[in-house]
Amino acid sequence: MINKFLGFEPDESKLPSKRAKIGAEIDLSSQKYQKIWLGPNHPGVTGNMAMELWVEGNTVVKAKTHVGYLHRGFEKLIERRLYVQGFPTSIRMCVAEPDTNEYLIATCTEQLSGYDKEVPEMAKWLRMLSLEMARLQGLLRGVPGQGGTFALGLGVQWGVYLRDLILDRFEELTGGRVYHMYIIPGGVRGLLPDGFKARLEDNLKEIDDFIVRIKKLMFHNAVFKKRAIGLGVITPEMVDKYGIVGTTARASGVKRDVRKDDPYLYYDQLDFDPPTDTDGDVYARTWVRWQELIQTVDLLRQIMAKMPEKGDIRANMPNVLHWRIPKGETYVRLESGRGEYGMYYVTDGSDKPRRVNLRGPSYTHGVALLEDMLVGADVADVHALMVSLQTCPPEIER
Amino acid sequence: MNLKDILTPFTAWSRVVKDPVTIKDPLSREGAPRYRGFHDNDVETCIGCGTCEAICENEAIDLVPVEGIETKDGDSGLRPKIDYGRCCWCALCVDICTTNSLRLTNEFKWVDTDPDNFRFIPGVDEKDWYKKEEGWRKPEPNYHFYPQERVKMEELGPEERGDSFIEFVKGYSKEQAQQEADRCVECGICIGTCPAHMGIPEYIKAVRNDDMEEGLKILYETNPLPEICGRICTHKCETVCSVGVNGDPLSIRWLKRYIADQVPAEQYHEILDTKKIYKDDKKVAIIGAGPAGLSAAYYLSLLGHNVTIFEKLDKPGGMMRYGIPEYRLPYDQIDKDVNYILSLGVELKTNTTVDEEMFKKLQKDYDAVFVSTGLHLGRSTRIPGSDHEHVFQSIDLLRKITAGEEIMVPEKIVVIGGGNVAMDITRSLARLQRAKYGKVQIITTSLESEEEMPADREEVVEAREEGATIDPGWGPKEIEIVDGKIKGLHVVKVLSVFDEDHRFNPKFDENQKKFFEGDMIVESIGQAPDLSYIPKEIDEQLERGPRGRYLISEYNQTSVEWLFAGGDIVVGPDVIHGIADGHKAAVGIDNYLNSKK
Amino acid sequence: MNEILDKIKQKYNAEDVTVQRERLAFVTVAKDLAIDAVTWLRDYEGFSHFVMMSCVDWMEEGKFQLLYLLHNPDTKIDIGVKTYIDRENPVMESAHHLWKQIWTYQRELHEAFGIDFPGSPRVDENFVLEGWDDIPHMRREFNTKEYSEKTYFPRPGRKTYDPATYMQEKLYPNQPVTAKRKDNDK
Amino acid sequence: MSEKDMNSKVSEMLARSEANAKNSGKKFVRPEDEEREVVAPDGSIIKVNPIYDYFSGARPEEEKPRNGIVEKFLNWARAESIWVLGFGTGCGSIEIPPLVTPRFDMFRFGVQMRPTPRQSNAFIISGYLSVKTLKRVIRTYEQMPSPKYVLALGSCTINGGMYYDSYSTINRLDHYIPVDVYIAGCMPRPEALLAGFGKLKELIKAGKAEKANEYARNFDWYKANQKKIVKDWNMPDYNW
Repeated sequence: MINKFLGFEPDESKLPSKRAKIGAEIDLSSQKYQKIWLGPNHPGVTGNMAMELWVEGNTVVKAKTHVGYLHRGFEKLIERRLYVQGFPTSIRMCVAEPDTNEYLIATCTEQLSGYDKEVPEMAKWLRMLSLEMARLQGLLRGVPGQGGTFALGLGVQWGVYLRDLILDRFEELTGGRVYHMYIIPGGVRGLLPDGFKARLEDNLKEIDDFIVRIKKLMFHNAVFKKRAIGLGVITPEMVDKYGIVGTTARASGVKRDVRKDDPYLYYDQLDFDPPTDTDGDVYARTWVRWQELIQTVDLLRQIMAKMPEKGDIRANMPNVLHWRIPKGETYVRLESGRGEYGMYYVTDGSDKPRRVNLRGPSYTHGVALLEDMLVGADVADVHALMVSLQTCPPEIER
Repeated sequence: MNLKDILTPFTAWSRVVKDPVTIKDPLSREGAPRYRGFHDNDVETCIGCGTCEAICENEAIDLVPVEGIETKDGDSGLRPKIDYGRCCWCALCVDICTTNSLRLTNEFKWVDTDPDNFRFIPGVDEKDWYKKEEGWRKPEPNYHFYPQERVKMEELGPEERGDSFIEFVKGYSKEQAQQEADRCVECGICIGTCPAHMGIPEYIKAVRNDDMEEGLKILYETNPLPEICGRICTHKCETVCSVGVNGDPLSIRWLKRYIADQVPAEQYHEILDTKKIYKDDKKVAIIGAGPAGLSAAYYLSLLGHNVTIFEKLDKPGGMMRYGIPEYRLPYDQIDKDVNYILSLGVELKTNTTVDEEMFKKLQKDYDAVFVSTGLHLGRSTRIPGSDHEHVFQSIDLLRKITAGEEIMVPEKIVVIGGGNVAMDITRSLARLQRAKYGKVQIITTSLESEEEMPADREEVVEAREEGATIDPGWGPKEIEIVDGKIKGLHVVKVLSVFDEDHRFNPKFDENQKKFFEGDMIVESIGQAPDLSYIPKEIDEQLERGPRGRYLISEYNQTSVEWLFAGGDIVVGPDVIHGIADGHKAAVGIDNYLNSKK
Repeated sequence: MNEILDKIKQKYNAEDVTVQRERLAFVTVAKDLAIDAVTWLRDYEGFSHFVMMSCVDWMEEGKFQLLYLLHNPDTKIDIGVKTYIDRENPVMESAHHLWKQIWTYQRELHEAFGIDFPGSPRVDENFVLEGWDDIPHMRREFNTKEYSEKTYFPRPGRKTYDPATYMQEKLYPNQPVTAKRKDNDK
Repeated sequence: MSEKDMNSKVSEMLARSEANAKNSGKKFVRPEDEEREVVAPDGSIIKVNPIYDYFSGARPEEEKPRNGIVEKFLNWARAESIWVLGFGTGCGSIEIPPLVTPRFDMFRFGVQMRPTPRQSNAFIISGYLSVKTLKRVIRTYEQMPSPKYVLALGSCTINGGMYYDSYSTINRLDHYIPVDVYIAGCMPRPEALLAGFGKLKELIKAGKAEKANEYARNFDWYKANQKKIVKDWNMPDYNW
């Protein structure tokens, strides 16, 4: 076939192979296999994505991830927005933990324009606070959500309620419930309201209680154990091969945490140790996330104790309407609840970015890894595997 | 797997006795005090600058006219209209709002069946959430989307500048100019207020982009005297600047000067593309080489007409040269602008006084005549003693200082007047006093109080820095003369200068008196035109408006069709008005000449 | 950091070495050496974590810039290996054999920029779009706003006025408007 | 812009996009999905049009209201049991979990989620729709039994929202499927959603939630709009 955009047919004979195939060749006409689609209209999938599954009986023999249902073309849209305008747009790239996007786009622009040194101390602490709160609300959905995939709905009921309390705190701090739009290039958009710390502490106490309850409910649950242990094992060798990051990698015994490896903000001033496990199965991943839940609560307490009371919230920056950033490129990463979350940012000296490219953990987890991992799995476990990899489709297609 | 794993999950039943967490009435739940809900706008404070529209990444905001809100200087009369089919409630519009009039309330419920309803003008269209006090406002502290403070202009200190006539405002460096230009929000409110309607946001943009050629082109589109205007313009634009509503206004004048200063005079022809100008056979006479005359000459010669300027004094520039002291406007800068205009083929006849006879000759020899002779007669206070020989008119003194003539500089001087001219003469005399006696003893008094004084604020401050005493709010009563020598000025307290109708009608408190000692009194309370050169028969044909000024069309045509008038004699003393008049008159003359064919 | 950069410079004749941060650097290598360099970094220098692959469209120069961003988990160093390919003839050697996730990136870049990676699995399949018949959507010359207005047309009935021109028209109705007009129907 | 101008603009755009599609020469219909004639086992020749069959093969029919009190009773019943399809089409779906959990608890208002369109009568379009999703939304909507209602969340459904300039998302939902209730916000909070359900209930009780009938009446117009932007009508092999 002549490529429309190349205008010629590439000479494939000079290449080592014809187009390599991924996955098994399945002959559906043999009547031995059946093809089923999971999603996009399916309550169990994580977000609006689809899995195309070839099954033999109950066993998946081949899987394909289909994304694009949530594609909005952020990277294109941000290319035609001013630097400050890009930040409300970028937030929508991941609804589960939007603050991470805010932080990335703010930090990229600050680094390239040389204002990263001028971000006030108070603003950095507030950024940390909002990032950890975002992680907490993500985990409050994610940890019981894993139980939800095995039809354990009670934990979800608890978790979503507690997440809502954190969203209430977010609302007080940032003015937004889900999309906070709080971390702006140069700083943040507000100090802590009066009495915020006390109210957050109250919520954290409730979450402490929840952590114990969910442990009894899920991790000491015969059904959960039976189904999750040994399911979807990721070996340490697979981690680099597939680009696995975050809690998923840590559950396989590979200790990767951007907060420790490449400390940003004031994470080097906090006392914490990323939890790990060695089994690498769904149970281990959930267990690591549960431990991380404890750790996040602890981190929030540490941040509240260490942060100053008052201070400037934004650096003195040029007029946002004409803000130009000299030509340059950078990659900024942070540790989101799902793992390494990064942004490649290229500027060309104009008032708009040349290219913004997001690297979400789901990009590798949700396509290459998930497709390989589903082979041999039971159809009933597909959701559990998807949730355990924390796939978030908007991160893949953006 | 053991029995424990089967039993432990049942501990969740303990929750059965807990209170439910359900919100009883979710519909009446309020948003947080900082919640970004629906918009509200204080239409009274809003000036319709459109910065909210500029920053909106979703193109959700339109600026639309609103009934009952008049367009006036500093208020476009437009108000933002928001499309909730676009808004993402990021509140960038609130954060950048130059007047802090826009805010978001914490209301968030709006359900409708018609998608076309989701557009409204906050603060104008009736919505029930305006009464909510809580909601998102611009964050505190030190949170600004554009720098609030003006880049400081380097000036000579009062000590250095006080005894010389060299220019004391140094002008911006490139970094400073770009930094200052960066503060502009490009709203364009200033354009309507500037009498010449200069493309202010555009030339500021040129400064930002460091494109001086483009900047100069934009300047010359509406103003052929940028060096002069960049120094002494009354900058009405800065008084309406939207950035100045909360913060310092943009220093538009200094940025204009920056552009003109950057381009050497030799490059003007090339940049402005005026190396070759086509000339037709039409001839226009201009009387008076002041700002209006020069401006008219520039645009007329660009339009291809032959222009001759008649000037009474020996150098062109009019009041700009003879009225404004050199420390504010150096003569070489006047020459730079004027020489460029003259180089376009404009003929200048200096030392040529136009009288009645000459005027009639001009009428015969030229196709059109533009009079812009300015206000060169000083007004007198006419108080007892004001006819003494040591009572001077500031205009006369300034002219003499420029011409280098010797003038009387006694040890103690009293100046009457609160305008810029009063400040000019005060500061000029202060310099001369310092040079002569090493100290300054000059008192300037005016009818208007400190706040009402028409002089620019910085002029007053600088005059004080240079040692002059400014004591406003006093009405001159009598000049005390003993043995034929002036001893000083008796004044009484002024209660108010203007009545309720804003008419000049001063009221005095005769009980509060003061005496200003001085050997010489300078009157600087206004100027009047000298139009004696216009022949009687023509003068009779000319219609006059209020205050005896000639009535002119929008293109400065008088009721005598070949006669155009402009500048101070028509609009009152102001350089930029004069320039604007010259431009308009040029267009008018061109139209007139073309219609005559 | 400098050590590894020196090595790349020597071995692959890398140009345009920029150290963006303490532990992040970008190097440019020739197109036919890029995959070799990436393989070498992976196998000999411990850059085992493939962070991302990206493409930047330098339309004005007629080039696509490909980026392979690698991370060394031991030294915590990131190196972005950049290479430029011709925009008219965008073909790049496939690297799908190096890491398992790379074919996804190549499939996305094929759709978004029209870059071909011969040999890469499923590179021709749709990734995020379905029934796309315009030029690849991430190319600079593709005007998304124009496309959106043409295809999905916004709700009509909006008009905005430019304060500068509106004021001139209102305050000086008989004079020509000198301000540059910004009003438009939306 | 008046309605008439709008219509002429629409038809102009329609003509342009049709011309474009012709000129581009790109065909999105797979050979097996093309309209063709097949021989049935009994020898008769039947016409098949697979794509036509995937999407609303038969024209949807208008539901005529029953007489008086019966319709009133039915409307009351419909209003008190709004069954929402669990299809999270956009970011607004993140606010659904709080609604189905105890804090906001929409069950007490008679609203609950259903996993399949055949059991649902309300469809929440939770924000922007990419063309790819729109195709699934249309198919899903057409599978829902009448009477059915559509709630549209957020700016994106009204006029494109923050994706107004995106090549991938539609701007005006009411051009492609009829919408009963719009809820402003980006995105609307759970409380606003509950207010939206309240409004929908009012409408149903008043017999004014008749948008499904509007879809049936203006089926051709909606189809024409849909066809303009959905170029690839092939459904993947799921054919439920």
